[in-house]
Amino acid sequence: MSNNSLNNLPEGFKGMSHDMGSDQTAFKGVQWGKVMMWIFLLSDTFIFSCFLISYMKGRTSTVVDWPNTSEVFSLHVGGVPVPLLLIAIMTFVLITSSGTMALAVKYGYEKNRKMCGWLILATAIGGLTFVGMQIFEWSKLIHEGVRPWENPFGAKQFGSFFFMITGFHGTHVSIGVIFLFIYARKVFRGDFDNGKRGFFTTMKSDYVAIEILGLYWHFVDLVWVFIFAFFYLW
Amino acid sequence: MHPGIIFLGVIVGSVLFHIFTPWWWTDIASNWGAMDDTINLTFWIGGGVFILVCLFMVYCIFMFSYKEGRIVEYKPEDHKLEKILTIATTVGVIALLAPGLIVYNNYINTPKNALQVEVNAWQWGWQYRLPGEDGILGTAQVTEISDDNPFGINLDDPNGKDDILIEDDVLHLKTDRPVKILLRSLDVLHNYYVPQFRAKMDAIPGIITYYWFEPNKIGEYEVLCAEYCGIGHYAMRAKVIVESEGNYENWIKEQETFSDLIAKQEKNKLKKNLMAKNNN
Amino acid sequence: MDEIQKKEQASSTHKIGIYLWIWGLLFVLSFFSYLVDWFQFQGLLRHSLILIFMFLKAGLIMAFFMHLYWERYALVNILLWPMTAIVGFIVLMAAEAKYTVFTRLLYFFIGG
Amino acid sequence: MSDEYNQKNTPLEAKSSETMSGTSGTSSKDIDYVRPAELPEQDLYHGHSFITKWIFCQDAKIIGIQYFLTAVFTGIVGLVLSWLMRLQLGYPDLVPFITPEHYYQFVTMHGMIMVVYFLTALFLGGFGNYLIPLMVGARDMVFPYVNMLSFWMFFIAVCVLMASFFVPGGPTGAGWTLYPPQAILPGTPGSNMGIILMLASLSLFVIGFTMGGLNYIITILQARTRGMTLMRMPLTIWGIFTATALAMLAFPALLVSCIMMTLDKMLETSFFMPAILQAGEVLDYGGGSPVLFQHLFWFFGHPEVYIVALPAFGIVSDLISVHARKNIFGYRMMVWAIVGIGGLSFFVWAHHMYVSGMNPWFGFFFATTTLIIAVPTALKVYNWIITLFRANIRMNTVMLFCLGFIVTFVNGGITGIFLGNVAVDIPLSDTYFVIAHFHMVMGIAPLMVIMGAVYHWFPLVTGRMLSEKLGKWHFWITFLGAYSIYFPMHYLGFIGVPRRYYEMYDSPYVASATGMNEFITVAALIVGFAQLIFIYNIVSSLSIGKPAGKNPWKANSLEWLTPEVPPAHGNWGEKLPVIYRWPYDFNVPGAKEDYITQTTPPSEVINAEVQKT
Repeated sequence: MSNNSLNNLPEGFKGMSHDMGSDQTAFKGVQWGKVMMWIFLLSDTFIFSCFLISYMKGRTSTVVDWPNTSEVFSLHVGGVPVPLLLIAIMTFVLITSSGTMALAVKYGYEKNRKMCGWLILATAIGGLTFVGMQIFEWSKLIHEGVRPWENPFGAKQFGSFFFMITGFHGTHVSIGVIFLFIYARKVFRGDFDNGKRGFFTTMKSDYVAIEILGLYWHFVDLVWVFIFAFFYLW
Repeated sequence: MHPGIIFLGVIVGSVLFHIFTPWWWTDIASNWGAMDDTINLTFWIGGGVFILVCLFMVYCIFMFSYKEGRIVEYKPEDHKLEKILTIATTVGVIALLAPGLIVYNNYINTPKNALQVEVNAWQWGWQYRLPGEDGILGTAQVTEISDDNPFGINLDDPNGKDDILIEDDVLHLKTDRPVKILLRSLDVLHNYYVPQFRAKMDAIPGIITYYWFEPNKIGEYEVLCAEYCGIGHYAMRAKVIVESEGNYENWIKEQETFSDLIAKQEKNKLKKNLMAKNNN
Repeated sequence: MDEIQKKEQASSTHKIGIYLWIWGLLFVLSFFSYLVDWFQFQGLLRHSLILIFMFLKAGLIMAFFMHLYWERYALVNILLWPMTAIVGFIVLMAAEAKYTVFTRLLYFFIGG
Repeated sequence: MSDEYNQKNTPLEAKSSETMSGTSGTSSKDIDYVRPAELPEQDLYHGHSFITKWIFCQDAKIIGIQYFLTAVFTGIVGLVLSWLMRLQLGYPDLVPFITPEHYYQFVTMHGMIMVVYFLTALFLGGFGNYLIPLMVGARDMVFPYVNMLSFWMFFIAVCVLMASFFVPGGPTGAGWTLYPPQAILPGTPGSNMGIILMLASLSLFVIGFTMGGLNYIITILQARTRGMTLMRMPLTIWGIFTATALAMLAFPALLVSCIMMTLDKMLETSFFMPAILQAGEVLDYGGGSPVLFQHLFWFFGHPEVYIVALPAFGIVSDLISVHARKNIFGYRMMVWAIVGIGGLSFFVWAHHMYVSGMNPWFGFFFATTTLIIAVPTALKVYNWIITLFRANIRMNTVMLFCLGFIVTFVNGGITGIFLGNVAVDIPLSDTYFVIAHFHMVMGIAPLMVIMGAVYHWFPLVTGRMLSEKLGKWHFWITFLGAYSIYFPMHYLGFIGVPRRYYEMYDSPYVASATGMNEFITVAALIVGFAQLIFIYNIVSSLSIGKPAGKNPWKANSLEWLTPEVPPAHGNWGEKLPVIYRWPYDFNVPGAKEDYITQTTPPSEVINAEVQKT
């Protein structure tokens, strides 16, 4: 199926009008799976936006003081409270894993099986660390008396939004970790090199799957950037 | 029978129904005649469009029913016609929108001399609170409500002491004096709605909502709850009596203020204590 | 299919340097946003700094890690234009929240 | 909407320039040139056993039929519920078991079933699955496996919904809008298991729909056949595409509000719950905001209205064009109107909340945006009737349903202008006027389209025609009956009868409406029973219907041009079709026949004066 119809396409907005006016595909050279992940992430963006908008509404309109996150989320290091220390480390870990994922995608496309596999594994471990620290943070707060329905620091909604939003994000991370492990195994087994058919979907495997997984993982990181800014720092 | 005839019948029937309908607005009893006017305006413009569009459709199906070999126009686009239709529609829409926005602007800006009435709504009933001589309602909270303080007035708010409490679902109003209805719900959503006054607004727990109107016709009106509020929604009624100034003053004099209520309760308590002492 | 894959590879395998650069930038920006809290900036300064660092980070992740910078405009636009709905929602909800807290304070606490 | 911007620069003429630059060859070859395929043939899974062929099937056509049947089943449940409601309203105390609790449960379930589980699932899941691959020339949806999961997720959602009828306390009676606080407080029927199951079912629906929606969007964007540009797609596809895009962006708000309300119910969080005093006791809630739920709900809810309406707009355009034997007038404007309505629908939601106690200044903004939406909608109506002008109209059942749609839609659209204009809405909101309006515009009008579409595409799906005679009876009873239900109902709203009243004959000014209520109830029963004609027609035509043969309506669009009728799995046999034109070339001057199919190359109709490519 060789053709040169995808070379020499116009770029920029001209390219956009060309692509939209052309037949067969609107996104030239973008695989179905990748478009699917993008559109899904768009939909997911709306979910997280709705969560954060609700949080904004809830926090602004409550007349009870909002707890000082900088104190609530501080850790004591040698007796000195360091504000947001754990959150900073979590951010660090997630960005690290995002970086390794980006490199994994790169090596995947270069068909560097070993590098790709190890980097995915590193990403998965980063994700697992993140989830672990989140569990630690949750148990610490629960220990201090924060519940979804009440907390000792101020507005009731603080606990509700905290557990709901970080919980929903944590679920995303956990699902990502599961898939990362599955894909690491697939890469090491060589599924993407020989196009093994999927167990459920019976469709052929391809290295583009790594990029799709990468998109999801970066999105999880992206969401954390917003949660970090709005929930912890604001 | 040609289907066009039946469609024509539907259109003519709709118009006739509209002309001869026995069901129409209740007589207006407030200052919101402008709302009725905008509705009538919308009716004329909208109804006209409905009739024109449908008549054109009926004309088409009469004239162009299937006939083998009929010459059919082939004109995919007609920019001029499309432009004319767009502009005409836009003009029509502006004509409908502009008066609506003006009326709405009046609706949300309460006149300065409006009499405040706080309506308390709960599942499933109403009660009212009016400001006393100072003309200011005291602040109140749902969490303060108790048997001694049925309206939850904040005890340390001096404005609340002379508030007039009406633990009954009949509200009296003066004619020709704007009323600002402040809606407070104790549990779920409600809506204080008198069809003759046209105005309405939901009562929402957690915030205070408002609307205003000026009753201008003496009489008794039925209040309906217009926002679904549970099983008893359909039975959640009350009454508004619009009366002349004199009658209104007489009525309001008979009502109890918050400080009266406190005094009465103190007295009861004293009595109880005394009785308890005597018994000992 | 080969052609497509080649094309895809051309747009997806970039020099490792660019990833490391972005990675480093993300760490630096995260550190800066952490410093905003460390120095306890308040008010407008705090909020604008938080927003600036947030959008810079988000932009870098989307543009380079998610390869949006190299995608064709058709895809980029399809993804970014729906955000106007979110922006509208945010603006209106901010106004709504302000109104809610205003009526609560006025009628529950302050009065007058 | 996203594509609004993109499409702006899409002149149809772009094709011709590409054609020129495409190849070098003889001139006769030049005019038939179409770009070569970009993508390899789709890899399909062919089921072998009964289970993989008919139940866990990956063929979009079968999935479409599964969606259709499930949705119709829930629709029938909704219909029966509406009878019970009408019986109570028309003849109170006639049916003893309808207590207020039950009445409100019927209202709620009827509304939710009809809007979400019936209309949305039917248009997008049913028609979308069946028609998208056929109309854009794909072999199947792009992710058949995910598509199958989508249906089964929907099926589970329906099961959970139906299960709520049988739990203690019964289904929720909170009204289909599920407004808190009452939805989760004891004053409302079904406030325990009922509401939880409802929220769970909605969440499952959203998840299932997302899976399907990804398929629809990506099939339309990325799996079209050669020559099929976006501007050559039938309007059906445009409608379904835009509706799906709206759904992908609007359902998240529903999911979020469902999650938050579930937490409010089960963990006693206070997202939507302020301090509440119920039965003399202050509950453990505080500080939440019920209006937030309404905003989230309507941020979903208004696009939802268009999720139902846009596919109907698209389908009816195609039906009118085929049966009027004339091209649809102003195709490009129709497309722009669909996309524009879709984009604007995210900025109008709070017109459902004019009297909800939100920030009063919002009224200005939302009244303006709402009335702006009236312009593209009105243009669509004009284009439909202009299409009928100087056409050659077949007066068959399909066309009758289209005409019925136009009448009811124009009626409902104009009452929509009443309700969108904030000052007019204030006296009318929460009255029967609202009920009449939305039943006319998103109940009856889309239903007319669905029925018309069934008469239109039944020959394709089964290979047999439906009976015209029964069809006409069905149409007239349904149309006249439904119109006489909802047209007078507006006037109940003018008197000021509030909606969701179990009974209200003790009010003096409502007593006059007794007769009308009885009339409406009788009409509703008749219309409901008339659907038996429809069902009988479908069932009997399956075996005794006239064999349809290929392309019985002489339509142009791709779904009629499959090698086998009904189309087999994979749709196109050996070779994918190649498209040369839009689907509306009817009665082109100079052409031999009164239609030119999309696959007819220009060299075969060299004399036809085709104006568009």
